[in-house]
Amino acid sequence: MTPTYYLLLSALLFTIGAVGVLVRRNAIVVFMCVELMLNAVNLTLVTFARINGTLDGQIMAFFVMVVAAAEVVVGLAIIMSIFKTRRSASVDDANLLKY
Amino acid sequence: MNPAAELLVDDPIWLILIKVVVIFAIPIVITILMIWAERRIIGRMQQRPGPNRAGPFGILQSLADALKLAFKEDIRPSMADKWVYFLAPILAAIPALLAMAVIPLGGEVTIFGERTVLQVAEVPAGVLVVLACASIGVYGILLAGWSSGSPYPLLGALRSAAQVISYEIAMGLAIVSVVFYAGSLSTSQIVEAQMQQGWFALLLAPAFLIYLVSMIGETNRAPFDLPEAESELVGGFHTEYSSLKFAMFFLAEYVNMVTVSALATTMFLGGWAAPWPLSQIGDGVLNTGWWPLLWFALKLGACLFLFIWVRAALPRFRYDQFMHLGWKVLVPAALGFFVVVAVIRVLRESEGVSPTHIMIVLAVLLVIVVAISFLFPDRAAPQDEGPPVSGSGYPLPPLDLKVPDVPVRRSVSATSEQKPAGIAGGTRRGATRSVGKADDSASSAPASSPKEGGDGTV
Amino acid sequence: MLTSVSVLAQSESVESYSIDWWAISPLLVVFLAAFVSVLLEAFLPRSRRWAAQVGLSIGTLLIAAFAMILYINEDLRVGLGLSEEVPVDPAFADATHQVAPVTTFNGALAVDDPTLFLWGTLLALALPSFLMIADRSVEPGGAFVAQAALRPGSTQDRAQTTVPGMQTEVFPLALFALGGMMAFLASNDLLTMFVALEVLSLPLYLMCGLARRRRLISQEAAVKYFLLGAFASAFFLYGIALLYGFAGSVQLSAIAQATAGTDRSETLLFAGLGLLVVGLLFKASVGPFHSWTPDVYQGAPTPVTAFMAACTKVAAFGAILRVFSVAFEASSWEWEGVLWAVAIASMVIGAVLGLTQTDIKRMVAYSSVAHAGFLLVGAIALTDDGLAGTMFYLLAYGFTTVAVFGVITLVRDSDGEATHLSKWAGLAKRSPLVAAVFSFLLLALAGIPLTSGFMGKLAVFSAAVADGMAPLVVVALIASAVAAFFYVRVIVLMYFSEPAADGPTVSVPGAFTTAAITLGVVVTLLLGVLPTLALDWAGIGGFIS
Amino acid sequence: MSGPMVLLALLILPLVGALVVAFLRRNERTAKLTALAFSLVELVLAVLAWTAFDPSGPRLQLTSSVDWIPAFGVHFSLGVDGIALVMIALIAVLVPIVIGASWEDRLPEGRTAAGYFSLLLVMQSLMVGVFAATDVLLFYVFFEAVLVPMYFIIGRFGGPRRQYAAVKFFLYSLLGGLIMLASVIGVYVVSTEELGQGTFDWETLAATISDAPLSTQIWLFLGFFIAFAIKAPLVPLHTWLPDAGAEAPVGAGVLLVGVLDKIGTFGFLRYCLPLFPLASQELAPLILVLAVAGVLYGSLLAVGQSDMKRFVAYTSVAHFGFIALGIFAFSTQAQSGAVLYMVNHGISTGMLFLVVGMVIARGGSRLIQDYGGLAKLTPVLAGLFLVAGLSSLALPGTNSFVSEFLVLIGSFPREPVFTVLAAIGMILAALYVLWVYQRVMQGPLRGDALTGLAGGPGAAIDPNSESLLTKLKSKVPDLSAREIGVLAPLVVLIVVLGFYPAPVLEVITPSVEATMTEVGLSDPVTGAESTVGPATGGPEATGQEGD
Amino acid sequence: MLESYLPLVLLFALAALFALFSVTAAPYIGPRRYNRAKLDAYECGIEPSPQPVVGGGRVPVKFYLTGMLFILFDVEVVFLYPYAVAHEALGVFGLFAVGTFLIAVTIAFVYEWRLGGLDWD
Repeated sequence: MTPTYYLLLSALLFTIGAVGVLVRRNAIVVFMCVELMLNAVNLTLVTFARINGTLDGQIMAFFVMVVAAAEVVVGLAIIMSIFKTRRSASVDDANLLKY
Repeated sequence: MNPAAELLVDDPIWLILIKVVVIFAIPIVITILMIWAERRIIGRMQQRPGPNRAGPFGILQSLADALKLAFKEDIRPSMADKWVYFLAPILAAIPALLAMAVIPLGGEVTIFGERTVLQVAEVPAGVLVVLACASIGVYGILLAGWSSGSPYPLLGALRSAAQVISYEIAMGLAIVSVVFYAGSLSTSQIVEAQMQQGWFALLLAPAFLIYLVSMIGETNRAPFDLPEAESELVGGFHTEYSSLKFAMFFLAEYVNMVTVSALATTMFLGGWAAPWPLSQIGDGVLNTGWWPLLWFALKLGACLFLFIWVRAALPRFRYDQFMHLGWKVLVPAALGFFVVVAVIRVLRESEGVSPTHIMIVLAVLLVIVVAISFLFPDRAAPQDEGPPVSGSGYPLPPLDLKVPDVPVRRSVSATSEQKPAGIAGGTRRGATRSVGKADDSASSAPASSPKEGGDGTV
Repeated sequence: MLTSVSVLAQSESVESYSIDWWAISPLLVVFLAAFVSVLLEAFLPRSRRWAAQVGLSIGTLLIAAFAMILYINEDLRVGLGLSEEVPVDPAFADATHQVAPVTTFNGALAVDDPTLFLWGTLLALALPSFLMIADRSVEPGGAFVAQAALRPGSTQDRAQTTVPGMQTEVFPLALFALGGMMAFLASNDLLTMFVALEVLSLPLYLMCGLARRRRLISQEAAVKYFLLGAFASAFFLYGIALLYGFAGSVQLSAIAQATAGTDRSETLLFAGLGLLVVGLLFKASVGPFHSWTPDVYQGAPTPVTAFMAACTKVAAFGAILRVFSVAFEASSWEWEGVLWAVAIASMVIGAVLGLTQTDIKRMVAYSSVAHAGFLLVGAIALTDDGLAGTMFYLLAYGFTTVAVFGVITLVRDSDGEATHLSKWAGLAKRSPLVAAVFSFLLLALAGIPLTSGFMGKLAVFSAAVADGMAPLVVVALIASAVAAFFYVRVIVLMYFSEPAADGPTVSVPGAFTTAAITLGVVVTLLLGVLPTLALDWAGIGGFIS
Repeated sequence: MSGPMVLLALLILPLVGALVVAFLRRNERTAKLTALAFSLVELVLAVLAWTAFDPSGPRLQLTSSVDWIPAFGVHFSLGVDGIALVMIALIAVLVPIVIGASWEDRLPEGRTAAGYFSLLLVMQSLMVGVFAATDVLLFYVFFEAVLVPMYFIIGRFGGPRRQYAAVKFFLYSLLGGLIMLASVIGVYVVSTEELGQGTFDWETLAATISDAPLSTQIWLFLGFFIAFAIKAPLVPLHTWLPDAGAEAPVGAGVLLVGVLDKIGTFGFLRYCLPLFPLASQELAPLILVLAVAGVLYGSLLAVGQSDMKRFVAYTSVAHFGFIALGIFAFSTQAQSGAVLYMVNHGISTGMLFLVVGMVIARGGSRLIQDYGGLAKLTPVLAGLFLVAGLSSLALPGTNSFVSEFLVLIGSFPREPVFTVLAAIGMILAALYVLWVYQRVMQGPLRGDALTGLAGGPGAAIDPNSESLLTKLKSKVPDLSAREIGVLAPLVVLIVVLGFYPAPVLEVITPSVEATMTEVGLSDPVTGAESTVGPATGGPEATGQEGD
Repeated sequence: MLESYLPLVLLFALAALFALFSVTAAPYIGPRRYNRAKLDAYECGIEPSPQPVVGGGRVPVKFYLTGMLFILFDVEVVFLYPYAVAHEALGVFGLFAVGTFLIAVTIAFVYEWRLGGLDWD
């Protein structure tokens, strides 16, 4: 099982996440897609750490986890606050700001 | 790579399979015994016989209950989310059963001429595996409540999820100091460490106490069994479940008890090692061969007995008290204890080097901060200015419910009015819990569906 | 994991960390203050928080600046007996460097001349921004909501537009953001850069949602900013991962060496570089990655907008400069073309879409996109002049834009700021002074001589031309001519057209906002007439790798 | 007062004046008087500068320089050659006249004369700066900065369509300026490559850039040229001038047409030719085409105009054609003529503008057909109108004649075709000037403006009825003492320069010859003295002008 | 390294089979006498509340708050484990670093506490 497969998998996950962000409309779902992207990156990092035989990748994965957690907290807070006011978390409903 | 792992890697596949099956069976058997034991013991504590019909001492009672449960009607409420509702019990059961795998039940033995250790899997991060399983179990609970499509389960699920994760923090922090002393995350290494340094239960007594409390909270057991708080939430997250689906949750709950007890044994009570005076006999002959299994079983039993004992002894907490305990007592205490341990330990290792004072200042600072936070009243800063903030905006059930004292003269009629509700509550408790929480009366009640619980009378 | 960490412990000589405390003292001061202000939030009664927080924030800026001066000026430090005499590194004994550039925290942070300059810029820009954030005179109780938890539109919410209190959490948030920015542009490896990026972003996300008026728009801005920002940082992160795979390390210098060598996979390099740059450009609100800018600028409370517009740009471009010139100089000829396109796109988008705006904050937002394009022109000229020019431009632009938003806070009508352009008609009649100040600032943005804007453009463009990017510069100049149109349009509105009957009132600013605007205007003028000082400082030295 | 100080004073004084006046907005009268006083002092200073200037001296005199932005080698350096000197003098002369002329302008409501005059003074200072700067970047700074006050003057004090005009003017000039900025930077970069250390100093650059390769020169040249061509409206970049000129208040209009546009032609002489000799020779034909086109097109449109202010604007488009022709014909006479033309055009067209303004002030309409037979009512005005008109059609004996003659004579040997074509412009000039005069001043009283004043409907009036005359005489007064006093100096100048241009020429010629040598061409006609005697300051000036 | 996880995989398979079997089997071995009342959501006998809880159901903010707190502290713990394992190697510096980290977390915790984030009304 060569590490390349892990890279491919993570790339795939990342793409799925990215596409999800672009096509999904529910803020929470979009947000989860972002998290998916972050975790895909984690996979990449760890794989590269294995390939390069260094540990930085794994350490970085830790940091990414922290950051992801912090992002979850902030993001949920914001999304909840807007959800509270307008019963829907759909990005389309957030349309007060227009060009 | 520690010796246990070395021995384990060259296990032949048949041995692995045997071990797997055994380790799968053990918790289930223990569960069945545990239920019976629990009912008996509590019965005794409450001056009543407890189940004593089925088999000698009614030892087959819970087996019978289990069988009966299998033949109950399986209901999926119309508002439920089909697949999640179906998946939740599985999600709850699997991790529970998985966790035991990393617990070392004993030292090195020879099975059919194959040298190995009484442990299914030795992974570098064994402790984390247990914790991971515990947290994955939360998904089962949460999804069960959510998918039931009914308010009580949802609220119950939220509560139990909240409580599990809250106590997981404290538990994790308690474990950290153990890991700090053992210098390893592998369960067998921790046992080894205890054989050198002595039981961590004594060495790290505060951590042990914190662990015990959070262990009970983690498994939603009395006095922390708020999710199933009958009087408030009916059956909690599995209100809508019945039959084998319900059995899965039930099993998961008890297996979790077994697991956390086993973890407690492993991490604080010296694992499979013989207790102190015995360990000296014949320079540790009792730590070899199949003996350890016995010690392990004893210690495990002790932990499980604690569960029962506490349940019988203590009244249920109020939810806010419970959270208060978890977040404002256990977590800070565990954190502070870890800091103290760390500072002392490192100080001891690095013989009084220059930055010592830095660390002391640091620790002091931390302690001060924590202390300050204790000094201040636990209420939020008074909302003197600014408009009043309503709560979460969700109709929480009043937590400090005071039953209005009824006028003396019409008391009879009053009680008669209140009775149906009371009975409904009581028997419904029996209904879902007919597999035998405390009251025997309900054990005979048809435990099929919640709806029938109402008229399942004594 | 167990094995990994213990191996790490043995592999790296952990004990051999030596931290140059003086070098990072400004950073430490800011972060320390952030923590302290969190504690203030926790322990002070609501009534006393505002004063304490303001004092703390402003004081922090001053102390941090002083710490930096102490670091730069060793003699002073020794003179004050704060540190003993240290032998001057002969390599940097010459006058060109104020202090020897150092990397500390095991090479995680690089404190060199650009870092110092940009730190100074950040602190200087943070001062007016904080003053505006703290101001409670223009909007009674400050521009921030009293209880962010209240649901907009609810009775309590309507009640709270009048109550004096404000959500003082803004101050710790702002301090954290500032610290993140400082760390961001100083970070010498990509991991630190990423963490710093988040540290500066997350507080900003929250601050965007705290407006006292028009809370729906504000919250919406916060959500958009957050979602897009998280998206961008994910890209940034994936870029880091790929570069790590390419170079086997995230140290910028290591990446530079790797790019110099040819034996590695180009795909990883360019994929990684691309994703990384996307993340960076997003933060700098450049070109096609600007989509969040107008919404967020419009929705966020104006002081926060000022803070973002000025400081975030500084931080982002500081990082861009560092990454390009330290890590990817060797491969510059491969990506420069793309960045040309990006710069052009940015300038065109900013200038053209700016024409169509009817909301003044959106207009400024688009102008900031255009300016980001100009900055990028300087940034891709990987010469010392380019570096100096870009940094000077950042300084100049920052002060101007802060002052612009400061003026915007003043023009109000019954429901908060009157940001619609039509409301600004004939402002000169209502208050000639504000109109004059604002048109001066607009002219500065347009780059008319004798304003800092012109000097910035001159510095950047001359560097670009010297680096053989004449066509790009011509495009830039035409773009700025187009952009000038909408600045001029506002001036026309204010001066030449008759005021509307129900026009906005120009509220008299309190000391804070006045100070902020004055500072901005004075600096804009000063840098326009006597840019020498700043230019020389910016030109002292380059990055260390 | 030492030379450099004079220039600095010329630069600073109006600014101070502007500040003072701006603060005096409370009471109009003192404000106006202060403004006038300051402008007169400025005039005195200009005279001082003139006397301090030695025609036989080095090319740039009264120089002074301090470091401004060492990082870019920018100096705040001032200095004048003959051309710049006469332009500054022209400014100094015109501004007080303009102030006097707009003494009683009817400004749009809510605008104060104080604001107007202070802006005028600011503009004066900046224009002085433009001509006095010897550092390219400094020049550019003034060049751009002078837009701002003019923009505000047009936009705030102008006619009905002032917004449109102001924005158009601003954007045209700004675009040109930015293109020029590209070239300025380019020049800087080239100098960096040539000298190692970049500089903006004009003399150094003139020495450096002129040997740059042709292609480089052409690009840089175009940058400058476009900017200047917009300023000195060459067809087809002239379209902003009629609007701006028509909408601007009369006084500002005078400065706009009389001085501001000269910046363009001045730029040709000062920057395009010396810095990029090769390019300018290369592109000369093209420019000449534009110039001649300008002459004819301007004249024709002037003939067709119905709006008097636009009419004046178009005449100056034509005149600028002549100037450009003179400059790019590359002969000493032609260029001296061109420079002289710049001065004269400032004077005559300025006067024409003022007179037209006075007519409009009386009739309240800018349209030609609204007037007629005005001479009957206001003989003096009519007379002065005629003088101004004749001067601008270059009647022998008026100042313009000398310059136009010089231009044509000088450019004929090199560019016969263009010269002849341009000569047609002279005839057209006679046509449009006289025709307008005839329509407005001569003939029976008619035109809505007047009859409107008279109160009766236009057709029903008997042209020769004494009643109408008497009625109108009260309504349409002849020139007041102030107006005559304003116009008098201009008339004097027209006549004096018409017969005795020598003093100006002898200041101009050396610089022009220097320019020629920098371009590296010699006069086709040998001996500059063949036409104009006084122009023989030349050889030694050229001798000293070793570059 | 990875093969030491093999038993875990096997056990997982076993457990999954068991759970899956019993859950799927349940409907078939039990009786099936459904009626509307049974299939309703159980609310102590009263009519089920009209708005379906699944999906659009709103839950008290406190639970979100707890969830966020959990995430933060779990991450904290995650950082403590590696340190706990490797503290000998990391020595004083490690302690110092972890101390800084803990102080940061504690400050946040105190803030949360003081603002009543940990109170259940």
